[in-house]
Amino acid sequence: MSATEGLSELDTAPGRTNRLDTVALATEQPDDAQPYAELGLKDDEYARIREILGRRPTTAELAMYSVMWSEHCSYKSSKVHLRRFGDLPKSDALLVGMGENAGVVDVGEGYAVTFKVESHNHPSYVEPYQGAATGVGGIVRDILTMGARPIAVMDSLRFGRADAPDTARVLPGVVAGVGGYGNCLGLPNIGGELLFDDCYAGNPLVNALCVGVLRHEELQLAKAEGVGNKVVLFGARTGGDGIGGVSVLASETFDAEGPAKRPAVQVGDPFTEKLLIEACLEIFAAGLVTGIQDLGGAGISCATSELAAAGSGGMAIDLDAVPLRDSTLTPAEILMSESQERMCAIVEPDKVEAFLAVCAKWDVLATVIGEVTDGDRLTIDWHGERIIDVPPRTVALEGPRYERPMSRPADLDALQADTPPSSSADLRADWLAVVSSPDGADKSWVTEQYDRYVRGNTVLAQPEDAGVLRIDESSNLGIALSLDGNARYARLDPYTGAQLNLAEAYRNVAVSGAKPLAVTNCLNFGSPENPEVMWQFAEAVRGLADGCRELGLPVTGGNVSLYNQTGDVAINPTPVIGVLGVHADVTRRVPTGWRADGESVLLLGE
Amino acid sequence: MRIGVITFPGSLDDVDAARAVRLAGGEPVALWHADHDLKDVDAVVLPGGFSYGDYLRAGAIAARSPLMADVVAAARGGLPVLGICNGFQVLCEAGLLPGALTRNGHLHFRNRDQGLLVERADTAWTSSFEQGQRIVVPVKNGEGRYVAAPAELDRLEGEGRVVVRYVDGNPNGSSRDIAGVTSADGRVVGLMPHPEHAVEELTGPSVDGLGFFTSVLSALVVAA
Amino acid sequence: MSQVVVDVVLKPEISDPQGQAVLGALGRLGHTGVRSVRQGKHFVLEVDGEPDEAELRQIAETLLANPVIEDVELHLPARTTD
Amino acid sequence: MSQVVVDVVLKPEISDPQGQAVLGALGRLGHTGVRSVRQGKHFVLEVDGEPDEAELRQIAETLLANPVIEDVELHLPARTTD
Ligand SMILES: Nc1ncnc2c1ncn2[C@@H]1O[C@H](COP(=O)(O)OP(=O)(O)O)[C@@H](O)[C@H]1O
Repeated sequence: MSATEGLSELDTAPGRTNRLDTVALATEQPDDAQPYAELGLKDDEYARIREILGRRPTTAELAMYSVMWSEHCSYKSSKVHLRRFGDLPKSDALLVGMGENAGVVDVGEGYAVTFKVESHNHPSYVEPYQGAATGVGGIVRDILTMGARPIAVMDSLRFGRADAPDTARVLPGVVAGVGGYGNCLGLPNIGGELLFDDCYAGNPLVNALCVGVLRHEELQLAKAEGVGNKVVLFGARTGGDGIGGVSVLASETFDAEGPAKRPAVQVGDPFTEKLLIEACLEIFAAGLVTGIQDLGGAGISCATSELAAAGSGGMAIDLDAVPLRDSTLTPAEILMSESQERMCAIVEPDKVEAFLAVCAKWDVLATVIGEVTDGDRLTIDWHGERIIDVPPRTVALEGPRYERPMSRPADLDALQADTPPSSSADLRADWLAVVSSPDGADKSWVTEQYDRYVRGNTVLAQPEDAGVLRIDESSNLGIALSLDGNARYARLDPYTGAQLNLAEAYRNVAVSGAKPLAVTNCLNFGSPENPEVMWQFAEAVRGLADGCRELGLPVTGGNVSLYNQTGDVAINPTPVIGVLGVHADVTRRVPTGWRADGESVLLLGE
Repeated sequence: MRIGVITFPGSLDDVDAARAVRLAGGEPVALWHADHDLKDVDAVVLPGGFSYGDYLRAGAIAARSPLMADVVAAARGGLPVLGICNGFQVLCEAGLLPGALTRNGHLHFRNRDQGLLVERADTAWTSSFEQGQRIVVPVKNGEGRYVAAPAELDRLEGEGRVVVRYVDGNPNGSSRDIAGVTSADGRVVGLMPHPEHAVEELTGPSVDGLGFFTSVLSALVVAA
Repeated sequence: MSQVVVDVVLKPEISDPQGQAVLGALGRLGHTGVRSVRQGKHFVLEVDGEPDEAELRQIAETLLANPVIEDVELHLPARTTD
Repeated sequence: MSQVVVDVVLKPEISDPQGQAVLGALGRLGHTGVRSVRQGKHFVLEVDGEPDEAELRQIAETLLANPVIEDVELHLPARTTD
């Protein structure tokens, strides 16, 4: 049984048909068998849920815990390692650090910048265009949620060999999807990567970065505070797309045939997202919200439990109020749907009318679905019956945590053994292989599909090493960004490899003339259940953290993508590192390349 | 001089168009698609973007918005109107300009710095140029291939209605390399390239685009 | 409630790069018996009650299609006779 | 030579922003009797001789449609009887 099939049977009480499973029923019938294993929960995880609730979960609660405790949402394998980033020395520039939707950095003159990179690897393999498009859509909403206007995107892409047949299926769709969504949002694409390696043939990597700008006082947080405040769901209607996509797709290994489970694909609607952006910015400017969260993986389950967990009270939701695209959806499906282009806001009762008016102006559907309560429970009702009654922190913050076994890959010594070319013929062959690699080829076929000009503030973009944007037209304050990864180094030595990646992104930002300020990262690895992969992951995190300490940079956030492998074979460990820098005056940026005859050439460094 | 810039849902280059108006010395005035209010502007710019997501056909839904009825009426009375990219698509869909813009021949969105030949330097929007001048302005579109029936194209050529033509390569397969056309009276101009992205050394490939905005300001001064 | 289908096709004199691309792909895949491909749009509308042909034709011809480059075919449901 | 029509429609559970946008426009233009609009693709193929249904179905399902999100409807010509 696939997870999606398992879900459509949810909502009816176990062992019975057609009777909604409610909290009352779960209390009455505590011992009914439940399909937790099909939903990806381990025996001990299920036992913990029962312990937390003091009874069996309802089927809707089971659905909610299973997505929220999935690898993708809970970071259960990576959290113990990511703590290293939190231990870095405090940076004065850091206004909001890890733990929020995206980190926020002070860039001076009262401006702050927020940026983050996120993966959409598995969805892009299943449906390249929509997978990549919705990847851009998701990261843009993360940035918007911080109160910022999104101002640019970047994309880091990896595929199988350039001449492999499946690359011809995946690559054009991914590029068109990144472009289609970003262009339609009016966000310039200011850089990225495109690399090829056999290890990505069955598991391409699509990492998207978004950067946004705000005034310090405009910062928004994902928090439900204030008893009686309303919970407003706004944006697209909820449909049956991507149900369980997060737990199913991102926390599962593909075999040679691709994913065994195919949740319905999410289709992006960039036009609706553009309207959401404009509506949100107008709502922020008018001071109409006290907290806001985007809906991404795990949909309403995630947004409500995270908002409530971050606040001091509880929350009561009436699920019947959620506007649906498909009236046959069951409550668990509504809770887990990953329909795109939705947001959830906490609004004081006397501001609801003004909030709805802004949404109406932008043709954005908005609905009050509940309110903040005193007490400490998240409750959700359906057709007048209680189907969820949980402590929200146990869903959103207190998921499982694993110290997975680790071991240094057995083949590493052999890989590291130095075998320089022994003859000039070998050297020639190696040199030809390097210069003829598609990795080094002109990327304009890709970058011409991206709008680099929109918003009129793009100072440098492709083919420059760093993208540079003007932030303020009068002072010429600006920022630089670079996104880099080198998985071959990381495969040879994940600790040093991560540092080399960091150094590359750092240099790219520095040579544009900017002062590097902060780091984001997307860590793409194989299955955490493989001790060798877990070792690579831990080493890469340790390397990156040590590198950041050396350079005096904070890690402001990022994303972990695990289970990137085909069958038993993991991708090369692929940390993708983004560095943000600030330009006091963008007119003094330094482009790449020789500019004029007669200039001197200097080599810096060792 | 007050130059209106219309924002439709999904307009993207409205901020850029307003900046270009300002840099040219005009006063940009924000206009909203749903209002029946042209706010007494002296000219109107329809900016680039993806109005209504370009779903259905590029520009089709925006062309039927309330404000467009006012724009069509005012344009028939001589109000200068410039449609850039999506704005050009809207003007064709609204019947103010002939022809239609369709999916690029190579089926990709394309963004590049594009050479253009100015063929008409006597419209409300091109008087700052010399006839025959070559300029460089970015193009960026997925549905920029200008088409019309062959007889219609012959008629337009005969009447000198082609304002700018692509040179050094046709980015989208447009018929006869047409990049922009004008109404019979030279007051309404539509083009696929983006002059508003070529107004500052810092951010554009040239400052050639400024000429479109200075043209209308001087046309208005002459008229006043 | 009845269902109305509107097909929008490019006029014959307007070139169709999408159809051309499909034709090229078919040739490369060995489907040489296909001589030409034209790509258009297909709309399925659900309307209240009996469809009003005049109104639907107007919708099809003025909104769903651009008469400068496209033709429409309107398919109304066979009238129910009960 | 015969003509084969293939309509490609989004699977019912897949959202259709294009159809939604058309529906919104119809409402604003006063055509309130239209309840829903779904937009798909319409292909007209000319094939040599009698169409081979199995081959055309394969073409429709693998090349013209994206089976992850779309369904196809194949319309073969009524067989000529002469
Ligand atoms: N590789 C990483 N480095 C630093 N922080 C990370 C990393 N991966 C995830 N995080 C942080 O963990 C938190 C949860 O991440 P994520 O689930 O991606 O956020 P969201 O809830 O917006 O989807 C975020 O604050 C994110 O910045």
